[in-house]
Amino acid sequence: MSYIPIPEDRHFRIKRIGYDPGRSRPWLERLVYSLYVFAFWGFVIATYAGVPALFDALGWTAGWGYVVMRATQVVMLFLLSAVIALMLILALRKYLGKVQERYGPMHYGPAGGIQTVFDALKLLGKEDFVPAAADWLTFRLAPAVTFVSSFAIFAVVPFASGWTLADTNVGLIYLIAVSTLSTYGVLLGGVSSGNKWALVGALRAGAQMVSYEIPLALVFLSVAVWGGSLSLGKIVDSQMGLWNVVPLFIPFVLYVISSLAELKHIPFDFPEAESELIAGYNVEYSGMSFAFFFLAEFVELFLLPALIVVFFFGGWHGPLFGLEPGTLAAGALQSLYFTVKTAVWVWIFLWIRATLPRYRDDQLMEFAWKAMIPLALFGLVLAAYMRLIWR
Amino acid sequence: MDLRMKQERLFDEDVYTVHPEDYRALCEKLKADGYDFPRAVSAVDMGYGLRVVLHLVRMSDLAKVEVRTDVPYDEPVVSSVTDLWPGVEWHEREAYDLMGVRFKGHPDLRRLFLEEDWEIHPLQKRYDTGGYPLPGWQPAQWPDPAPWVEPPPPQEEGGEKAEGGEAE
Amino acid sequence: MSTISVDPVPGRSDEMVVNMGPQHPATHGVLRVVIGLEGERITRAVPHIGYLHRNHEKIEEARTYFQVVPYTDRMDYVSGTQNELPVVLAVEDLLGVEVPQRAKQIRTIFFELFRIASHLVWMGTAMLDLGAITPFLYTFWDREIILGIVERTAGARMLPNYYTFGGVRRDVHPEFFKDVADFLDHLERRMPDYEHLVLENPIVHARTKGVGVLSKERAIARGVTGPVLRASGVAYDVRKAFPYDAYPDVEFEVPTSPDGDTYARFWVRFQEIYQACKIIRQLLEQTPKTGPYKGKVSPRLKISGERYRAVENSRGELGVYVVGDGSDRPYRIKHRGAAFTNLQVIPDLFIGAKFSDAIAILSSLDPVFGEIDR
Amino acid sequence: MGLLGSDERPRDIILGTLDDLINLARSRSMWPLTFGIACCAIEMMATWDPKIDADRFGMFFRNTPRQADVMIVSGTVNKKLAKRLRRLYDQMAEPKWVISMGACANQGGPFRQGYSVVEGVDKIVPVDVYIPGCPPRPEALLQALLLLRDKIADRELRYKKPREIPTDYDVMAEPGKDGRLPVL
Repeated sequence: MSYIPIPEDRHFRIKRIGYDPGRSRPWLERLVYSLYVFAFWGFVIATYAGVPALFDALGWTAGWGYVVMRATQVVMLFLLSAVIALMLILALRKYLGKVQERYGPMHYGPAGGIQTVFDALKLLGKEDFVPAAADWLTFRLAPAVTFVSSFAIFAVVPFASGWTLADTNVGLIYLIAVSTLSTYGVLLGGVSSGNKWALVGALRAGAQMVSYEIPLALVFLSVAVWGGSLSLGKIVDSQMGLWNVVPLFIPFVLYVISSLAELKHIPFDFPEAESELIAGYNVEYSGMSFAFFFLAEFVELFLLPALIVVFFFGGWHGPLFGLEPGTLAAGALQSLYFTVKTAVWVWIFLWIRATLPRYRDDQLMEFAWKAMIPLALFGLVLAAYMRLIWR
Repeated sequence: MDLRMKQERLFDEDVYTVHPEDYRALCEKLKADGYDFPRAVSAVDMGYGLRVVLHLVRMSDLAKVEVRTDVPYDEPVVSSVTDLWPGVEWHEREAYDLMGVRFKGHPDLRRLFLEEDWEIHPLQKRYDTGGYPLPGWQPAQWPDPAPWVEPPPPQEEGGEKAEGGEAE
Repeated sequence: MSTISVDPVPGRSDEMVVNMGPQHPATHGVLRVVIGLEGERITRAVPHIGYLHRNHEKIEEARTYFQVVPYTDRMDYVSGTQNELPVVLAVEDLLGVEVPQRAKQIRTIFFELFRIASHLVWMGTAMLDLGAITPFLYTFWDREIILGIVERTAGARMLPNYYTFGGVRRDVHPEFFKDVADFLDHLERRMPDYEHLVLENPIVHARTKGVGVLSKERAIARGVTGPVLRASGVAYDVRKAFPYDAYPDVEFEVPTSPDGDTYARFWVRFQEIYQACKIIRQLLEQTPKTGPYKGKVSPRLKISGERYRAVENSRGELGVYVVGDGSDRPYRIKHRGAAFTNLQVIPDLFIGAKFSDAIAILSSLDPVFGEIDR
Repeated sequence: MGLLGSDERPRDIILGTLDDLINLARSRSMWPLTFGIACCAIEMMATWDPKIDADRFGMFFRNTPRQADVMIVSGTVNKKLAKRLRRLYDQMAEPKWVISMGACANQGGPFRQGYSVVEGVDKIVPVDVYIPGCPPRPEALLQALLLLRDKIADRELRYKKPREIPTDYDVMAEPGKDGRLPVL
């Protein structure tokens, strides 16, 4: 047959006219996207090693100097989060293209590399609109609350040994507190929009939070019991020999499910459920307010897989090839391990997004209350027993 | 049953032409006969009045039947059969909307396609394609031997029903 | 049932009335449903249609019979030539035209090809409504292949205007039969993957099984036809009940399911794709490669008399009631839409369901608004 | 559409360059509104299928008018829908563009003389690009989207206003009440 060629092999990932990987220049794609990952890595090194070194050299290590150093690091992290969002949106679109036998963005920039920069610039120049029925202050506040609460998770994430903004000894409690706040942003945005779809989306977000937060907290408890600390750095340290995923397998599975729900990610994307609620809680947002919701979503898409790595996959642990821990080189290598592990988990999340349909909202609640919470309790008890026996 | 009607056979269907007052009675009889599946309700502007055509099927032996009734323009009222076959609900609403036939006893006789506040029934021949009234349009004469047959003298089939009314 | 006002009902402050459509991603066009929500549970549902009413029936009265055929294409725009057949059959009945057997077979091949195309579009959009993006792109690719085959013969992709009174407009492309056979081979390789993605998907099971159950009696009384009726356990199929074209010469089954739920409607559509493949395979063997494709019909045909003819299109019984007054233009044409009649069950199925279920139910009804609003 | 809402083209060299940059970004990231109306909507969906894949050019559908940039009017607009379409257009955030897809949206198409059909969507909303065809092929829609992209990115073209919306009669009203005489 000649008019429209029919592929010979039966699998979905097939080469044929219309989807010609040669035309999409895969070597260029690989180059561009590995450049992105290296840029990210460089950003991390600059933030956690470069900035303190610079301030050390300047001698500003105490008093206000210390405050300025931390503030610089926060600004760097803010830029980093923008880079992450731009990168992940592009990665999602390219990956969906791969799964769906098409190219994805490929014409603007090398291999579509600056597509999301254009998107961000466009949103910057778009009218930012407050509907007449909306409550102005809350409506404006909601994207900020959502973004800040996602961004605040950065504070406790250890990118390498000692590379964390605040290795506080209540890290897990801080995480619970902060990640819950992001749902408040969604709730505020949905309720204040003066739109019924947004209201339904917000109510769904609230109901969803009630169902996944409890198993999430129980999982945190199991991790804390097994690791012997609430500090994320100590939890990673305790996984020196054995990653937590082996002893804490049940909490690990529950954590992945809960973080899908926390991300509002397929199969649990009820608050925005594109085909049901049009766009859910952000239905009335346009321009930069919408961009901040988007940014928050994709920053979380990086941070929650990162937390999976921290809790269950040994964080930054990996062979150091004789490098002295604590040096710049070791830190860089450790943060590379961390980045790669996180990237694998981000990829798994994107894979889920490309593949699965959506559950119904009450099914998640039913699952959470009838299966996840008992299992999480069981996992907690098991972790405590194992801790008593083996450590 | 002494209904004012006429029965004939066209292609593979039984066609009943019935007086509008007996339409409901005939439909009840057909429903009792086992015609359980409503296919459609059509409305035709005959030039002298409006005709309602009900198409039915009996699922058990796939017998087809057509029920026709004619109503005048000034009083286009037919009994609704929505309670017998709920499936004709929207078809009757459509006939009301586009042709102006009013179905007595319909649970929800509103316009279906057009806006609620419209006044025209655009499929009538008195309107042109654009929905504007045709100047000089007059309804035709009501056919003298009515399309149905009075029951007491059971006559043989008369002439073909008046197809006329192309008053343009 | 009457109009729902958008204001809250006195004494029912717990009910929220939302207005779904006409611009809503899951309404498959321009349906508007006013839904009363109590939490996530639907208490009332009133469908409003007519946002695509484009005076088919009026404007067709001003056209000749030959000009009517392309208008019918634009009714159920997902299934192309299937819409032309009722008008063509009714006019042929009234004229008493002899249609060559080969023309009938070619018509039936096209008819079933478009059934596959329509069900593929349904599969993609239904999964899109359930939240999965990817199957949509797979099925649209396969549909493109069908449209390519159609375009090669008929000259247009989607709305080919291919059938005519007494046969088809032009002979098929020399490679038509080979193209179709190749496509069927391809589709039969793809179908297990589609089943895996849709029918065997546990999330689809969770979303559709036991949802939106339509009982057998209610389905018949509501005039529901097509896959929706057969999913309720009634083996009514116009192809079997009142055979037309080449259907008397082919063997096929009418898949039915006793469940009547959304999953059953999904399942019946899948089986129909298999049956369509079976029908086309038989016809490919039966149809002569060359031969007459059109009977003798005067280009100035004049018709008198009335006729109701129906075919089984992808959504059910698509009928037409043609009234001719002896001129070359129809005096009145009434289209009986399958999706139009099926859509009446929205209040029956929606009320009591969850809002998310409503989306799944609506996609299982597979409405197409060109034909519903006409 | 000018920089941040103004309709005037900035003459300043810095603002002019920034204006060019923002409009370049706008032209490279046009998100259409998910609003399928009729037959053309199927071809609109086919424009995003693997064969054509308009996502290559950075376009993907947004469901809510607030976040969409381009409205693709894909089908016949009748008098009942016209009010909703106008409202959707008003709900879209600036800057926004309209593509009229197919004969029906251009001038009514085969249903032109009918009682319920608006004879062209440009009587309701300002249209930037018209596509002929019934229905247009997906390739035609892609070409129209690329034309619109070039129009937005072009310095002179983007400040040219679309045709004025006629206000002398009510296109959405019932025949006989719309202030027009019957066409005989």
